[in-house]
Amino acid sequence: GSKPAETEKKAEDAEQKAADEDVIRIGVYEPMTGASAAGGQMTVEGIELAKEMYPEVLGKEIKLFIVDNKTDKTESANAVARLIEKDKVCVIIGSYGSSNSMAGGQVAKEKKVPAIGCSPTNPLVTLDNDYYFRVCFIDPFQGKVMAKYAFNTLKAKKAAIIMDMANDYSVGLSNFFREAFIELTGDKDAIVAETKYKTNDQDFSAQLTAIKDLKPDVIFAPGNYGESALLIKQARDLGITAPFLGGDTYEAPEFIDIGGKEVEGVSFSTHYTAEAPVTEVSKEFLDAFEKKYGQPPSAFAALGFDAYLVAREAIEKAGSADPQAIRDEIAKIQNFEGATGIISLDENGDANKSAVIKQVKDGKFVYIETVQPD
Amino acid sequence: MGSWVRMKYHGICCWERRAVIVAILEVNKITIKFGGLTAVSNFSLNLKEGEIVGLIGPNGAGKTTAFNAITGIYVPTSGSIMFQGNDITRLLPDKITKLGVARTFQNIRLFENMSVFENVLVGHHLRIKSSFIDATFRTPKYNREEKMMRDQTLELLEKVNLTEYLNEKASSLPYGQQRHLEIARALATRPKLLLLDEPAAGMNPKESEELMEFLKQIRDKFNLTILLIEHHMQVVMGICERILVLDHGITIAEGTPDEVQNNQKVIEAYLGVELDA
Amino acid sequence: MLEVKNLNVRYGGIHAVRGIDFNVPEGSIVTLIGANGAGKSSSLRAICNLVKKTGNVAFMGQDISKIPTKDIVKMGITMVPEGRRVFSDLTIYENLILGAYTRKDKENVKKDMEWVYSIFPRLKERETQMAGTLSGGEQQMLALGRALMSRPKLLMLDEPSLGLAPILVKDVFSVIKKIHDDGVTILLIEQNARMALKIADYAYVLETGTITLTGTGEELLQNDKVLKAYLGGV
Amino acid sequence: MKNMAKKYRNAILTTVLIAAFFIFLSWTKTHLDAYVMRIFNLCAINSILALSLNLTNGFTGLFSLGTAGFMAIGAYTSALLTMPPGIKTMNFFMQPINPMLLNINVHFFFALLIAGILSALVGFLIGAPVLKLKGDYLAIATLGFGEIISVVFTNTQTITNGALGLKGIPQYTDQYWSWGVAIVIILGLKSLVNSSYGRAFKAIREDEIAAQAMGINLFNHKTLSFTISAFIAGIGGALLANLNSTIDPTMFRFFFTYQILLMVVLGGMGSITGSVISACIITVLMELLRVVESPMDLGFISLPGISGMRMVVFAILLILVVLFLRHGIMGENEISWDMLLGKESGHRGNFGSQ
Amino acid sequence: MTAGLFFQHLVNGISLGSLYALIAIGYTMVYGIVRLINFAHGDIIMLAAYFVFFGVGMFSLPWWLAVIVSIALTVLVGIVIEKAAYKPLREAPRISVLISAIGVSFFLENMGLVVFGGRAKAFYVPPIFKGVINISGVSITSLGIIIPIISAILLFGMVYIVNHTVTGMAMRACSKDMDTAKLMGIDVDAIISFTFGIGSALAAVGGIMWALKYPQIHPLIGIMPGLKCFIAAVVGGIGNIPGAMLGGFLLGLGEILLVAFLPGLSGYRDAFAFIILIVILLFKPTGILGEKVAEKV
Ligand SMILES: Nc1ncnc2c1ncn2[C@@H]1O[C@H](COP(=O)(O)OP(=O)(O)OP(=O)(O)O)[C@@H](O)[C@H]1O
Ligand SMILES: Nc1ncnc2c1ncn2[C@@H]1O[C@H](COP(=O)(O)OP(=O)(O)OP(=O)(O)O)[C@@H](O)[C@H]1O
Ligand SMILES: [Mg+2]
Ligand SMILES: [Mg+2]
Repeated sequence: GSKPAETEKKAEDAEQKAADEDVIRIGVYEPMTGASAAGGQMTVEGIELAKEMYPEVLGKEIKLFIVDNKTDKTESANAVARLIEKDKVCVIIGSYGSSNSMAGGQVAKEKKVPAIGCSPTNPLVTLDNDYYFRVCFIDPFQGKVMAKYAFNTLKAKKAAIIMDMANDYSVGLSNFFREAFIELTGDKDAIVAETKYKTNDQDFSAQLTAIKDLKPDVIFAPGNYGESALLIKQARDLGITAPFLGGDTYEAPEFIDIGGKEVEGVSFSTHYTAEAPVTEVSKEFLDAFEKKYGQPPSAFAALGFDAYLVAREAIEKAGSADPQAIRDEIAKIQNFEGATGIISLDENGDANKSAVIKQVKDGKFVYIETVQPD
Repeated sequence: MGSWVRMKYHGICCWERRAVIVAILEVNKITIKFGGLTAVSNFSLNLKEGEIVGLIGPNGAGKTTAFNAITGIYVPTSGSIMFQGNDITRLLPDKITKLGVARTFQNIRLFENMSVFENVLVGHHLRIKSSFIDATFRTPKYNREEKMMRDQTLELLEKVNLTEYLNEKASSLPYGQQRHLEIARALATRPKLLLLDEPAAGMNPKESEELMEFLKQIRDKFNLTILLIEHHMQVVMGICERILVLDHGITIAEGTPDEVQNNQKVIEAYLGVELDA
Repeated sequence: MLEVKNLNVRYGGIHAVRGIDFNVPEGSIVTLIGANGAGKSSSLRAICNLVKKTGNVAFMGQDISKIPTKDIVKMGITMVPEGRRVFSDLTIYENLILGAYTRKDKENVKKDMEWVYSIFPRLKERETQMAGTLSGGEQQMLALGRALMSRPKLLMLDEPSLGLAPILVKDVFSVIKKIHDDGVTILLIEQNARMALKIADYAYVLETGTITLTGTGEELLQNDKVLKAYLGGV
Repeated sequence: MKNMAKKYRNAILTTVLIAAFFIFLSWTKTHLDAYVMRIFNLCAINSILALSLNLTNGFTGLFSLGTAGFMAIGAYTSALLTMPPGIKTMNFFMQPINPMLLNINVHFFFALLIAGILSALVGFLIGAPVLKLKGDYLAIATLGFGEIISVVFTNTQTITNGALGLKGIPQYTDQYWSWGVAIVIILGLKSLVNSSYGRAFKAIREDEIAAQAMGINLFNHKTLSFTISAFIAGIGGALLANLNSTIDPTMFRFFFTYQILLMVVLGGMGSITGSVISACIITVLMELLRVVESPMDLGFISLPGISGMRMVVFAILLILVVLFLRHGIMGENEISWDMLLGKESGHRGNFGSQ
Repeated sequence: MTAGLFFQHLVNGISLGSLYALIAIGYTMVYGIVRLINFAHGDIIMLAAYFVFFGVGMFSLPWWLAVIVSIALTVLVGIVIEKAAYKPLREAPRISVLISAIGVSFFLENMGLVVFGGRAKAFYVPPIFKGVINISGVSITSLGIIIPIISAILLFGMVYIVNHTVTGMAMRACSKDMDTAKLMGIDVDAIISFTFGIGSALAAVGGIMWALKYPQIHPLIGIMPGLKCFIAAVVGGIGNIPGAMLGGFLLGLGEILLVAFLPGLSGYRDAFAFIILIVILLFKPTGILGEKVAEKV
């Protein structure tokens, strides 16, 4: 064209109009760069798959607006503001990392646009925020599940905790595990050691050597899968034989790649399993994911997938793209069949779900048991 | 011309002091070592008010090092330095400057990216009484001081013929003017004793002569005592009333220009057989 | 040997050298004198391509105006920069070795080093001292010695007597003469105009970037204007 | 006399401009959406932070990289001073908050002020020992202090809530606060750097030894500059905390300082207006660059959005700007009335009556 | 604390310290000559690890060949970075170069995220690097022996090059005064490229060793080693090669022993590196072995 700028502008306007008519806008804010890039990228894989499989709602096409929050709180808030104001989305999905969710959540709350977290398990995310929901269980439950497993199944009396003190997830989960474990054993000194490292640390030998000497029955070490795999590897190199326990972040194929035979026998809680598919959707998701990405999905992909489905379901029920109506519908979600299980949201907006425990066996994640919420 | 009165006033104080006749600077047997190297050994020096004294000696004799000790940049390994009855041996350079000792450097050290005007203004900073809060909020007290500094700076620059360069970056000045500026900047601190490290270096004989005139002038105007390191014999012999000769950190001769010039040791170590310039 | 035509140097707004021409015939000592800031150093730096310039410089018939500094040095031009510029973190010995950086004849390098030490015994005494801690004069000796180590065809000296004791100034000039007698062509910048003119075959007077006077050393020594402006009018 | 008149003219022009700007601010309230508003506020906060860093790095020549740490102090201080007790208890669900902190609650203005003062105090305590270091050594030591602060904040669970951070900080920061504070700081800093103290700072930057020989007490002046800078950074951090409403220790790490350093260098070391301009440019640019991450439909070809591209493009732009604009946008110059009205440039024209 | 436990900590510390030392040497080389805190050094470490990762994983090279190819590629990258981002800034204020270095670092990290993805990947560890020896309860991994040996060899190599070869002298000359170096006939650009090449090769060796010891790689993996090893270099006296070695060991041992003796402070481990740094700088402002460059006035 002779006047490219103008043409472009016109095209934009036209697009805008079209958008109002036959597109439903869903926003996604995830860390695509920065420290949690991995988690964000895994989650987005699931969301994109879901969008491919269920591209429409109310007879309109769904358009995803994916923005990066750089694993940064200020950016998270910016991202959500942008999704709402500029991209005019009616519902938001995200974000990996509870602290990013909280930063974004504040904006969503103010602007009265509902947001669905995929994997932020910290209780604070939905607390005091009527517009934030999540499709995952929360840390108090997860911590309890692992404490029970350690006490009942592994017959552990003494546990050590190694936490990533810069990671709110790890700190929170460790705390809930500690409380539950002490309660179960009735022993105030049941936690023999509690040591710390920091995200992106790679050498844990000092912490582990100290723990080795205390001879705990189990070691609870929730954290990012990469660091955790390294940590367990180093523990085995140092001759520590106690079983390791962790949380849902362990469930990534790379955890086994990195840990190799050293992570054999590690158990952790997670959201769903392919071996005992809870729902029809689980199977469907698994197959589609394998087909699209050529590898088994991570828990985060599954949660991203579910968050999208929940959002779509709520829009469907609301019958319009009105954020308030959608919010109200999300709040009512009960017994929704997702890839990760049956999702029912409680009055806080948290998913009341069962957890499964898996273990690494022969280089695979193997299903051990399902734990129902109380 | 207004503020020269003020300067003179400042001068009068000194004249009154002169009546008491104390040595303005007393260096008592200072020794300065760098590792195994003794740069200055047992160096003593007495300066009386108003004198121009030369410090000469072969390269590496320890002249600059002695300056550095007097101005607080190095602390002597032993010995003491008194300035107007105060022990300044261990004082920091800025304290010494505040007491009234100013200097120039062998390798010119101007504030290169600041204007000529600002360079000299900085020299006044040590005398201001306003705090940074006064300065930020421009209290009348500060404004008064600022105006005074500016006026004095302009007058000083006029005196050293740098007015035409007022707003030039210091580094863009010709070399000779940079030396003048460095002296002007030192004068702005209102010193009683001025130490000059090779002020005529890089000047041709003509410029050196002008410099000598200039030094005599400022000595009288500001009632200074001047200690001077120089290799240009023309300058040293021309304006110094007394000369000390250092070699290997040891004072090998002391006396009037004539005495020194004819001292055999000095000729051997420093001057060479026949004077040329 | 060196022909400079229409040399111009500009620093931003300052036009430091304004289209000067001069020649340095093989085997001669040529001196540039002039007041501070006349553009003497700038001219030398321009010849070595250390500053941006316009104009033509030819060395032994070859145009060197576009050749990088390091290759100019290889061709046989060495410059002793103004203000010594010794490598302060290196020892005296190492400075001298770097002076011979472009040379391949390692045998002779050793000999030349002895030669330099014999001219400046002080350097020998301090062989392993860091150059940065030397006094001004000692550094000047080192800078000269370092330049000699490259066995230049043309040696350009920028105020070699700056900051030197009189006794050393004489030494420096006799070294210059000696080097010259060994067949090195010399381009000398000096403030000490009298001594420079005495040993120079030919001299140029530079004023604010232009050449205002030329002549043999003898001639200029007699010249009234020079006498007044640069020799202190005694 | 001419100078006096000019001074008055400039003062009047400045007042008018500021008044006009405040009218503009009240206009933004109703006319800009929340997203643009956030960015607009961030521009002010980043300007403040850039000015803080510019005072030490640009004007005083102290290569300091501790800004993020001082921001953290300011941010936490203000957060704890403005959060209602209820929200605090909710936040500290793992370990209860230190009871002394539970019930304090002050007006935002005092929170900002205390944030600045506390940060300045720490700056003073840190500055006293480390400012004897020079150049890169100072840089790495101050960077270290920033990191130490972040580590300490991660560990002091009962005060900062550790890695969990604080949530639900009242969002007091609006365009009046952010830009109001920014303007006060701009004017104050301008006045300071053009004063005798400012000249002393610059002298230290140019040549410490010569400055000391001019009777300038290096220790006092460096500490002064460092402390004021910490004060400003603390206020900046406080504004950010009350804008974001949630903070945690990982926010305030060296990356943040780098980003601010970029603003300072791009704006021009030693230029106040430069810092403000480049802080705004970079803040806005980071948002504009989101375009490269969203799918593009160019008519004939449609490109998928590549997440992460924004930072790549940003990095490239950054290098290009440094390569081709090495003294930054403004160099060491300022935009001033004299300059805009075609008289002598700002920083040169500051000699007395003539 | 039992003797066995103490020795275990000591072994851990030496093993970590030697790795820090190895990387710190590269930092110090570049800094010593170019006076540039090469913020991209950590990211070059990351690249080297990825090159091996792809060499083994995608091109099925034998691991030793992948290592050689990776070192070569890393050297090339280092030189290209220097030419593109640092060389044009030779005459610019130092802070500009620093910003450029930060830019390069951002670029490599984010390009890494886009191209390699953000997920941590497993790094292939050849069996010979996997062994664990157990001496009366103290386990020593084979890498715990190999890395100190490699570090020591490289240390001596670098000291020799810098202090005893003419190229080394030329490097030091360039570090102080490029114009005058040119007047000596030194090809300054070549010397600087050479320096960056060596620095990058050291980074590559360090990066590969790092990845072997901690076989998890992602695009941000270089940041922490980069920062820690820079600290190590500064603690030892930046620009001083044996100093880098010393600093590395000090930091590695210190970190480990802090956690060992004061387990309650394990959360402060990262702060510890900086505290050592600051304490040492306060007593020796140019680092432990850094020469005091008394500025001569
Ligand atoms: N910081 C230092 N470290 C080591 N040695 C030093 C230091 N400063 C000076 N020296 C040595 O002390 C001696 C005296 O040096 P100084 O600079 O005082 O000489 P000078 O008399 O000023 O000579 P010149 O006239 O050449 O300037 C020299 O041999 C020099 O090498
Ligand atoms: N790097 C530079 N940037 C700006 N101006 C410069 C630079 N170098 C020199 N000049 C200016 O160029 C002019 C000529 O300088 P040059 O150094 O060539 O003089 P000179 O004749 O060698 O004087 P001197 O006797 O002082 O050494 C002077 O006005 C000087 O201020
Ligand atoms: Mg001297
Ligand atoms: Mg010159």
